[in-house]
Amino acid sequence: MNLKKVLPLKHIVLSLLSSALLLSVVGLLMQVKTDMFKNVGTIYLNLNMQTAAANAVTSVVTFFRGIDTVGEVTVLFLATSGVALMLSATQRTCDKVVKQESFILNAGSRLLLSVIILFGVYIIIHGHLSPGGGFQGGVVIATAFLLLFLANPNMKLSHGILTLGESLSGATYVLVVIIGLFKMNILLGNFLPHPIGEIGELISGGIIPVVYILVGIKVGSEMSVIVEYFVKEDYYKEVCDA
Amino acid sequence: MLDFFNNTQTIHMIIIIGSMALFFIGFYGIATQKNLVKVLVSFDIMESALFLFFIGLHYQVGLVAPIVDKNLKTFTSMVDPVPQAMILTTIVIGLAVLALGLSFGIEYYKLTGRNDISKMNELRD
Amino acid sequence: MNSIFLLLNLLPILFLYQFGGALHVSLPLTSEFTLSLIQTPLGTFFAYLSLISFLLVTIAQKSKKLACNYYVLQFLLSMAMLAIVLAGDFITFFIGWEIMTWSSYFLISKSNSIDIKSLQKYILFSLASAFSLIAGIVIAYSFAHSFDFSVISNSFKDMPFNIKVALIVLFSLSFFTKAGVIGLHYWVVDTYSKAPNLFSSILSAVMSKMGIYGLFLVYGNIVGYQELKMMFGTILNGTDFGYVLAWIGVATSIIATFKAITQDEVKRLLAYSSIAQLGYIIAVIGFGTTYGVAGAMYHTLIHTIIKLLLFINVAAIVAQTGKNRFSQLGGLIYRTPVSFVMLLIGIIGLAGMPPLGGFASKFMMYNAAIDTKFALILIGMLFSGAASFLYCYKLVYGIYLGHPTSKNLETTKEVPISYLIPQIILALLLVLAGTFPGAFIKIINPILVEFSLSTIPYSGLGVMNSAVGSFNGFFIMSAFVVFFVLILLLITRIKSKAKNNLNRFDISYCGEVPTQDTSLHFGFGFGTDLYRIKFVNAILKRSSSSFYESLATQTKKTSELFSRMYYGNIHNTMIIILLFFSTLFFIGVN
Amino acid sequence: MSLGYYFLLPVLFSFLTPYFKKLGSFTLRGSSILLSLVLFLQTVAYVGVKLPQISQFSIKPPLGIAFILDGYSLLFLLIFTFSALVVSFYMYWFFEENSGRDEARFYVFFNMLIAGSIGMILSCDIFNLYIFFEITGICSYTLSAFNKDKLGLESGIKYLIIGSIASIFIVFAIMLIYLQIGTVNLGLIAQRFHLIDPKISVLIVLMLFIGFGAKAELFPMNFWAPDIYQGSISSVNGLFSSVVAKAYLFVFFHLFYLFNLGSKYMLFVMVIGAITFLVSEFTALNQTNVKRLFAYSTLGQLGILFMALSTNSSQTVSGALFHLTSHSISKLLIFLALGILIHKFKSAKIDILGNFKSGFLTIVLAIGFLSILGIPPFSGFVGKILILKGFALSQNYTAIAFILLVSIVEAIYFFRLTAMMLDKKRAKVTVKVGSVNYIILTLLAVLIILFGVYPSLLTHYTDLATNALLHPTNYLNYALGVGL
Repeated sequence: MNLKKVLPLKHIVLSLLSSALLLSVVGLLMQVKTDMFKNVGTIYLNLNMQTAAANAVTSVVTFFRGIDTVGEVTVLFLATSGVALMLSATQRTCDKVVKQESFILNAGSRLLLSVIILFGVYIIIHGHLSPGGGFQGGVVIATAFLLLFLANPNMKLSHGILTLGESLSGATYVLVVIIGLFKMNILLGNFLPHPIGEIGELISGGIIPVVYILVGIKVGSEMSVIVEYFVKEDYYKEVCDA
Repeated sequence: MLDFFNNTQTIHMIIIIGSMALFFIGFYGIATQKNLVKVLVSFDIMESALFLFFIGLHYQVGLVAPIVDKNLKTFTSMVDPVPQAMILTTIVIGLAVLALGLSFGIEYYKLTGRNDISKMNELRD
Repeated sequence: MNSIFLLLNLLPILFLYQFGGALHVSLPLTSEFTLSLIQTPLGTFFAYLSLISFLLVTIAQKSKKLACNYYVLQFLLSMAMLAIVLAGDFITFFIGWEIMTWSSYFLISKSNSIDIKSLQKYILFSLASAFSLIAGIVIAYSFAHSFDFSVISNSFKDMPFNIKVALIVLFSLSFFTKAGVIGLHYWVVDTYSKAPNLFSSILSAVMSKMGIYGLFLVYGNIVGYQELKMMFGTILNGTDFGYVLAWIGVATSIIATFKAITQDEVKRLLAYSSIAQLGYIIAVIGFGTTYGVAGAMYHTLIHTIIKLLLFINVAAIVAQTGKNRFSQLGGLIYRTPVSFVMLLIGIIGLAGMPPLGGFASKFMMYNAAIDTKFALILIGMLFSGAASFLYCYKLVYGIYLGHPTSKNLETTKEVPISYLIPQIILALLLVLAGTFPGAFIKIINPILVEFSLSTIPYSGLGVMNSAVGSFNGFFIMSAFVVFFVLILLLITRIKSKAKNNLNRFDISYCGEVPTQDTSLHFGFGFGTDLYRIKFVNAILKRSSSSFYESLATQTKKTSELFSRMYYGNIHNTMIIILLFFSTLFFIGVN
Repeated sequence: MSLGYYFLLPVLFSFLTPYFKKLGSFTLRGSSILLSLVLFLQTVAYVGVKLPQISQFSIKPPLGIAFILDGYSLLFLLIFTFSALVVSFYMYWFFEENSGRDEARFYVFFNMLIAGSIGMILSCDIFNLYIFFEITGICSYTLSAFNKDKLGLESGIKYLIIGSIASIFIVFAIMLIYLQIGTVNLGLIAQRFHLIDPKISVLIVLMLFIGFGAKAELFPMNFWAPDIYQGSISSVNGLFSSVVAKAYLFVFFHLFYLFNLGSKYMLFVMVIGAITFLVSEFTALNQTNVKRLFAYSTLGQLGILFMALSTNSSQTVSGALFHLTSHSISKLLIFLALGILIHKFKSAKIDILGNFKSGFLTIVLAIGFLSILGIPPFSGFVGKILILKGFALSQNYTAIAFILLVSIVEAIYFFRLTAMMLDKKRAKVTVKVGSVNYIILTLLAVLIILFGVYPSLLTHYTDLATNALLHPTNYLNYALGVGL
């Protein structure tokens, strides 16, 4: 056994370097005083009553730092478009999937599908009341489709509906941001009624649940598309190789 | 005996050591690994280390999640919600980049049969 | 097309004449830069020189079918030169300088014989010259806080000594490159010989003079001859600085003269001759005396006239015969007699023989050397002046005398009239400059006043005064004309009896009968024997090209070295980034 | 109008693109042009308005995020929106010629690339800035892989890897900033930055330097950049050179001057810039691929800009901003003109410059080359002389000598290309330029000449930008929400 081959000099040097960096960075971070200034988060907490959303993280994500979320949704959208751009060509060259599907898996996954989607919708709708929200719920919905694809490789998603859901929810989200400008004279203003007394109710917090539902629809459809592309990529490869 | 761990200082120390160790494992990974998938995984490890680090350092003993319910009517003695919001955003971005990178890698592998990044050198003069 | 641009070229002359010395325009470019044009006696002199040259060359271009963009570029070039000589500040000067560079570049690229290497040589030397100029300009700016000539000139005295020297060196390098001082002349010969034939005349006659203008501007106006004297001290009757410059100039003229003699291509010979003549000007320009400046100025004028004349003459011959080498030409005297006479007048001027203007200018320059007691310089100048007879002789013999070297030459017709008109005008000017050298004193005195030097006494149109002595050009010319007419009569009486119906192969030597391929022409191989003289051989063997070529090789090697880093391995790139981070981290934090 | 539209309108457009696509390619291209036109006109409307302008999201800063437009960002906004307009017209031609490409997705990435770059220069919140950084990043990865051939994918993967490194460092820096300062608002960070532990502040600055420096193509971190240019289509190269690289440069110096770093850092950045300039220009001499060659040229020019912008003297910085504008226009011109040639010859070898015959292209390319070299009367000259003047005023003669000497190296390859174009001995193929491209290239060439002969048009804005960059008091007030 050649030691040089298993552990080349470069790796040794780089591991020593990483360790040295680790030690000095840890040493540096140990001295950090984190309470020099008041965090902006505590101010948000104090202000949070006004948004009437029970979950402060949600109000930060969708309202106080709402434009971040627009950007985040855009990033996900762009990545989905990129994945589709890259992987869509394969489907033309090798279109047939002839893998045998199992009845039990198929039926079982369809049974579970509704439950998982219901759970995802619950997470989305209760985003402003409990931990969770659009992103988390969207991903849960996508896992439902993942299960479907795993059970039945011949399964096809209707891209028309997904695109419709994605585009419409995205466009509505942008419109919600712009309507705030006209109604409240500030972009992403909370223009829907949000009385503080209703905190903890399902319909409360003004635009916050609306935004999270839109985000949920968008993330759900985008993640489903990504999942579909990657799962099918695997099957195509097997079939094409055969 | 476990009271020793019920101390913000100690928890922060553990988190710093743990997350930074994870971070530099990822650092070592991107410096030494040549397989594209492994490199992307190393990036993810580094990102995860940062999430741990950031969230962990904003936890203090005695604080709860920033959500009001029947028992907790006001937003007091809660952890800072901003790091959580930021981490949520960063996770989604990391996921997006990872998906994109994997799709590039798949296409490239299909065209050339290679996934070794040090051998990607057709772009040269 | 030609007529339109002829008129366009006439316009600035009339415009300048209309202003008559009172032009003063300023144009704010930005809040910090103002372009200004000021008409000084020095600038006016050079402005007329360049504008009239352009006019004459445009006349000669009548017989060529040139595209519109050629004329546009040429007009742009003339305007750029006008901007240089009329500039009142360095920004205008530099803009003119750079526009001159690139417009001439595009004009040269229109030649059929040009190659990429020569173009590269030309543009890189021009840009090096421009960048050295701009370096000088911004350094001057950093002290004067203005680009204005007068402001910089006023604050020059207060600058530290090393800055002063740096400025003078940078400016001199820039202008030396344009004038083609030896060592910096690498681009000159290739460019002059490969440029379009008529455009070579502008390159040699006008564009190199912009370098001379720059030297006058810097030494005379910006620094001032007084300041030069104070900075570097004096030796004999001149300045130390002038002495060094004089050696540079003399060396240039000697080396270039010998190189010129050995050339086979006509335009290469003229190019070397141009370098040699500019060497004289540079030799006397730094003397800092009245006669030094006057001699340099007069020679500038004469050299412009002569080089225009010679280049137009050669361009006409090349256009007519399609040959551009001495070994391919010869015996054209009977076919193109007018051209022959014009070339003869030109080389008499070039050799500095009386009675033409060339003598007057050489007289002034030698006087200047005597005046400052720079005896060695004088000897050098006389030596190269004597050697220049050889290439003058080669020029007239190789083209017009001897045997024609090919059949086509025997059927050549006289060159088109559009080529002859400018030549005749220039020859007349040359004759006038020799006959009435005193007229020049009137032109030069305002310039001498501008440089705060003493003026030259004026005593009649025909008389050229100097510190050492004077001569009456009118008298010499009259005497010459009388003798010339007498000798001409004598020759024609003898000649008219001989019949000229010989074939060039009606000879045989050593029992051999020449064939078509045998070169009977004396111009072939003229000057190769010079290699046997040790001193001359040493000059001719050495060349600046090896230095510049090794520089190019080094640049290429450096480039290859650097490009090895960019070999596209992303893994190593990542490692480098991480190492860079680690290094900076350890340096920065500890 | 609100500044938020710079981001929201492209996002809206991108989300609705599948439906534009269904209406036909003309609608798609037309709507993209319309979008670029609207954004450009909006920017023009900001010219002459009292600056800074602010557009808030949800809640007043420093609590909320806001877009702030000051003189510095206005200049970049003009460059970006103008480049976007020009390129969207150019792409009309490109897709006419190359049908069968995924047009709709290209427009999505193209518009979001511009929107992301604009977001980076407008946002006054460093975490928000990071999100725009990622948007720009993802768009550029995908655009460079847009060809989906071996070369394109390779460049996409390389760009993605570098982008991931950069983003990890930036995220780390942002987390440290939040830990230390308790906020991610740029105004508050600038106010409190010198109060924190100096060792941590060094770490933060270092990480931001690596993150943005790697993306802005600084020397030891730019070995990937030419590969990216080589692998992507030439209009995208134009965008990378004139928009994306400039956006990273903007952020780099925006943070640099907001954090008010000391002269040690300035010297360091200047030296790094000088090395970038030197190495890139020398490397460019040795290239046989046009795209690579101009990639190196871009790196070199960025090197000059880094040198000049890190001086903290208003003269040099103003000159550098002028040079930056002129460089953006020239590089756009060159890359778009090259795109026509590359399309015609189906090759990117350097010989294509010698083998085409088109008086128009020769003239516009020559104008672009001369402008980048800084030769009057083109706009590059004014920029370069202003930079040199600024260095002269601070008596930094080393920098002057360095810039001039390396510029000669730069001239070698630029004039070699020019000589190839003018060389009559080569076999020539006539290249026809379509009317849209004719107008675009003429417009760019006219702008180069216009800024060269009448620089006051631009110096007004560069002076404004310089003032805003070096004395960001107004910006800070707005970012802190004072007086809103």
